Amino acid sequence: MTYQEIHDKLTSTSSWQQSYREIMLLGKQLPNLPNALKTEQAQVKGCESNVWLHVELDESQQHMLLVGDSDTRIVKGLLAIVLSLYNSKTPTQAAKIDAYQEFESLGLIKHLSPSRGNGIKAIVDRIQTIALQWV
Amino acid sequence: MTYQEIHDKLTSTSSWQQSYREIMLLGKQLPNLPNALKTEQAQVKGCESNVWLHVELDESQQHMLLVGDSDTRIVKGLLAIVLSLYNSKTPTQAAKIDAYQEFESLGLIKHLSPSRGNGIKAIVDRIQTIALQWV
Amino acid sequence: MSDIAQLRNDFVTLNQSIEGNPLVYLDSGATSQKPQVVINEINHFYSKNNANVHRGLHTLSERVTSQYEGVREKLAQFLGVFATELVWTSGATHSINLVASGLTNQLRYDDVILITALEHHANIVPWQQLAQRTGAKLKVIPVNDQGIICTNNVLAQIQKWQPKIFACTHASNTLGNILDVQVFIAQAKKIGATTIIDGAQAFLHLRPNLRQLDCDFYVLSAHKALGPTGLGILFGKYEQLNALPVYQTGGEMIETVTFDQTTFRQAPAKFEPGTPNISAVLGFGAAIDYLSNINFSAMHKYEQSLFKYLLEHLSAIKGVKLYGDLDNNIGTISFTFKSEHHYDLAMLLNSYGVAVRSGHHCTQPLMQALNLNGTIRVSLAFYNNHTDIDRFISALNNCIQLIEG
Amino acid sequence: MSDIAQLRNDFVTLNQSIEGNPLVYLDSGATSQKPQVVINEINHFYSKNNANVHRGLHTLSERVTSQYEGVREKLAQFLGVFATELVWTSGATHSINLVASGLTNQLRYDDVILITALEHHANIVPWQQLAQRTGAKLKVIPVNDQGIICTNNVLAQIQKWQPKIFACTHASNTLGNILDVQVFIAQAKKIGATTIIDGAQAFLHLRPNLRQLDCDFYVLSAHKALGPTGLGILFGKYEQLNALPVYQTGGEMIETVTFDQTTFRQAPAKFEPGTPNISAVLGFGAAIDYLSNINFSAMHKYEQSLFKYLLEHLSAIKGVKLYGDLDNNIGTISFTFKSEHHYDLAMLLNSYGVAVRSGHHCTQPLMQALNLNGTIRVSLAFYNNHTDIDRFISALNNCIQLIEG
Ligand SMILES: Cc1ncc(COP(=O)(O)O)c(C=O)c1O
Ligand SMILES: Cc1ncc(COP(=O)(O)O)c(C=O)c1O
Repeated sequence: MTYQEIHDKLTSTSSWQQSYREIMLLGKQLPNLPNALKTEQAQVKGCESNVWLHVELDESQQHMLLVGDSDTRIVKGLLAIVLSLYNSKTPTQAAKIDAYQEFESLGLIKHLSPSRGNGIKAIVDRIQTIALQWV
Repeated sequence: MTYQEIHDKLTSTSSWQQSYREIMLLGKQLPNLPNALKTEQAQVKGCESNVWLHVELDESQQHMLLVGDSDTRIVKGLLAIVLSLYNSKTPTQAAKIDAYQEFESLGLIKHLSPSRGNGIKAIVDRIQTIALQWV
Repeated sequence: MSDIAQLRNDFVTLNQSIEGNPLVYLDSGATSQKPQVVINEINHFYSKNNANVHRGLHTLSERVTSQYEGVREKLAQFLGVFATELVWTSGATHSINLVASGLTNQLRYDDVILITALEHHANIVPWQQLAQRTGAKLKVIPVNDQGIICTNNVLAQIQKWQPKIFACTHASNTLGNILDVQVFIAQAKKIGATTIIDGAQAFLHLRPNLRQLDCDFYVLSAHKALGPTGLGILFGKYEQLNALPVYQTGGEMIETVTFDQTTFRQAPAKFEPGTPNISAVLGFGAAIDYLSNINFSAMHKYEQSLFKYLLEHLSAIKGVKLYGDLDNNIGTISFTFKSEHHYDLAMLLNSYGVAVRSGHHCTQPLMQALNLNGTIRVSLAFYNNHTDIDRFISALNNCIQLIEG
Repeated sequence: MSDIAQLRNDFVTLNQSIEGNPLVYLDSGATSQKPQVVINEINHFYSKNNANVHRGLHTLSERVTSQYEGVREKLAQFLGVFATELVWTSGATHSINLVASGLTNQLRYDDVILITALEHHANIVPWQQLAQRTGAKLKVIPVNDQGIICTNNVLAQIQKWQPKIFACTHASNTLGNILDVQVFIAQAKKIGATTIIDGAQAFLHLRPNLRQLDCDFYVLSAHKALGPTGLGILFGKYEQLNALPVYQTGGEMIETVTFDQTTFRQAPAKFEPGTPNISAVLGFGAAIDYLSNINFSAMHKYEQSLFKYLLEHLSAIKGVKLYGDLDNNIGTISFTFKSEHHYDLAMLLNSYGVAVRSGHHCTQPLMQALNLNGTIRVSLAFYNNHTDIDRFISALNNCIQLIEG
């Protein structure tokens, strides 16, 4: 699903429960990461859930390739949103993305609060750091 | 001065300042203790002032003899009141004295609060303990 | 004496909406709500009497000092001990650290410190550190699959290990299990062990008489018992308490200071350097007054009936698995639903206004023993009611639908 | 920006009678009064948001955690440092103990810990204990008869003793002296000493930028700076801070716990076990906001003019003797009257509604150096006014008459 499609879906929900349903559906659509890729190195430390993230640069296309997984439905769905924001972008494009603002416009900003302990903030920070490195 | 005289004086004051004046006058009338008697053993530990107290039993008369001193005017005055309460009483009489109630009726109960750190409470407690020992 | 169900009205925090739903607060194990009298007392202190204690002769200071020491007396009475046996700390965690640090010189290489597998990290890590410092061994009484420790096993383990220190929770924060600490203490005393009981969870629900328990040390946190944050209590039998070396040092706990030498006051003062948490002590005083006005057996009966109602409804949901001792319980239950992650359940429950705790609850070793990565914990207090439980159960059913649908 | 003299209205505690007279609060060195916004914030926390922090996913917990960490950010900005460099403790005393304990392994036999003769017991006894543990020597920079330490002497003593640790107050609680700590720190750094500054008294009056001061550690107490009781701050440069070993242990400061081994989080979390003093942190946040709205130089000018007015009138009384540095001063003065006992003066002043502190002010070694058994201390804050001082002077004259008459 493209980010635009996600955006349209989420902004048309009318309750938290509906949002969560959509988020969890997004998570279900995100392929599971093979266990071999769930390395310690790939792990983004969050308090309550496990999150794994791989960020690579497609050398030929010069755009970013991201895959990830989580053991919780909601975080996996949020991760899917983040990945859709950054996947296939060039590092320069990625560095300009304001994930906070996007989450704000999706009505999901609370999930970026560090106190939610879900690691989404850490994920965004890690992607940004990597992207900047490649700019 | 007898306790009754003290009582009459103090209960006729109309302000704290007047009470303090009377208390300090009582203190002035209490003879200074010779330095030789200001022993560590005689010292009643209070936070802010030094107080020394000697309690003895007149064997022939079977009544209590108390002398004391303090390096502050107010505590010395309060000490004078305590001494007047207990001096020349038999241990049995002394044990029955309710110094708290007397201080209450003199309007001086606050000075017996342990947080005033003046040692008056400790003095009363020490006298009572000694008196009981002789009963 | 109050009608228990009416007491809820004293807790204004409960009267609010979360995400458009009435708040259902089922996280009292993390921290209790505060009755209005406690909030008022703090307010009153800061706006009428604010002054430091034990430091001034002036009226405000004298007034506050009397109140402050008065709370110590009041709590002593409530616990059945002497005021001189109570130290104000900043929390149960601080209290345990004070004792664990203070016992350093009483331990030798290979001595045993015995704890249970139910302990909160606060009652594990300080002992682990003490063991590392001294070469003592930390031994752990295990739980069964259900998370239960049986009394006979504890007695046998005390006999087997002959510990110098026996530290044990009065009730589990994760599972709610009430442990028969009085029996354990008696056994531990026979072999000369020093006993430390963690009453952080138990105090509010069980109101122990500490003299009767006969432990050497007992710790609790005010914030889990209707009181303010930042205040803990350490009870110690006077001789044992006073025998501990000073812990932190500074003002007010000293007798005399010169640059060559310092002499310290007697307990409890020697453990209370610096300006204490005055507002919290006064607030906790109001909490103790409030509790004193509640008939204990009525409260206990009410809490237990709520808990039974909760268990009935929770266990009726297919896929829910309960842990811990369901009979001897302070009103706290941990559960899982199928293989769902506790994070998802907690987040979804919150969208219905239900506040529960999820995760390992600062008891990672217990989670390892139960082979779990976490649970959902529901913890009750007397200000909860049957409607709370109905709302929770209905929300949980909705969450399950949302996840499975 | 506020008109300084108007700010007094925000402090309701000041608006009351003591023994039939208006309260004249001149004991801010012991603890400051609290503006209404701080009291309101505490109130609001307990009655609207009460929950534990860093422990729950539910809305209350999330809300409070954001606010709680937000205060750390806010204070970091106010002090000119990073939020990760600030540890919440239970008071300045706790902060100093944490550092003194943490530096144990960095000291060898015969190493020097250098302090000044002006220090509060809280900045003496922990170093004395550290010296005892390690065999290090405690050396003291003396004061002159007036209670003043001159900058050159400090620099010379640092040079002479080559201390491993230099601990010094930013301002004396007894005499009000402001020390030129920035210069001391630069000198101490040259010889590689670890520098700890006690800002308990200075913070409210001087608003230091800690990055500029460049000390390794700086400590303060919220209650002396418009905030609630039971909260202290420890600032440490990140590397030095994180290099200190854990102090107290328990929940939330750990990464993983097993019965065999525990791993700890990074600073500041590693120093914050257990439930923190949440209400105090939020209240202190309101205090920082309040202070931020006060123009510092206007406040400073106002405080200094009040202080000058006080000195003028006080020194005009025959028999009054003043101590300390009257020029570089936070607005605190210690005095004696002839050979009268401070106890009598303080009690009599109180009968006129005047609250001062009397005694040794937790600086017994300073008293010994000045050959005093105690003083009367008057300590000002920006919420005092000229009427306070007039009332104090008039009361003092009356007390003298009462004593001498
Ligand atoms: C200079 C100084 N340092 C340290 C302290 C100790 O502060 P607290 O009692 O808040 O821990 C004080 C308080 O009186 C002080 O004035
Ligand atoms: C059983 C138990 N012990 C100790 C603690 C630590 O209490 P505090 O965080 O108030 O120091 C807790 C708090 O969660 C607890 O539940």
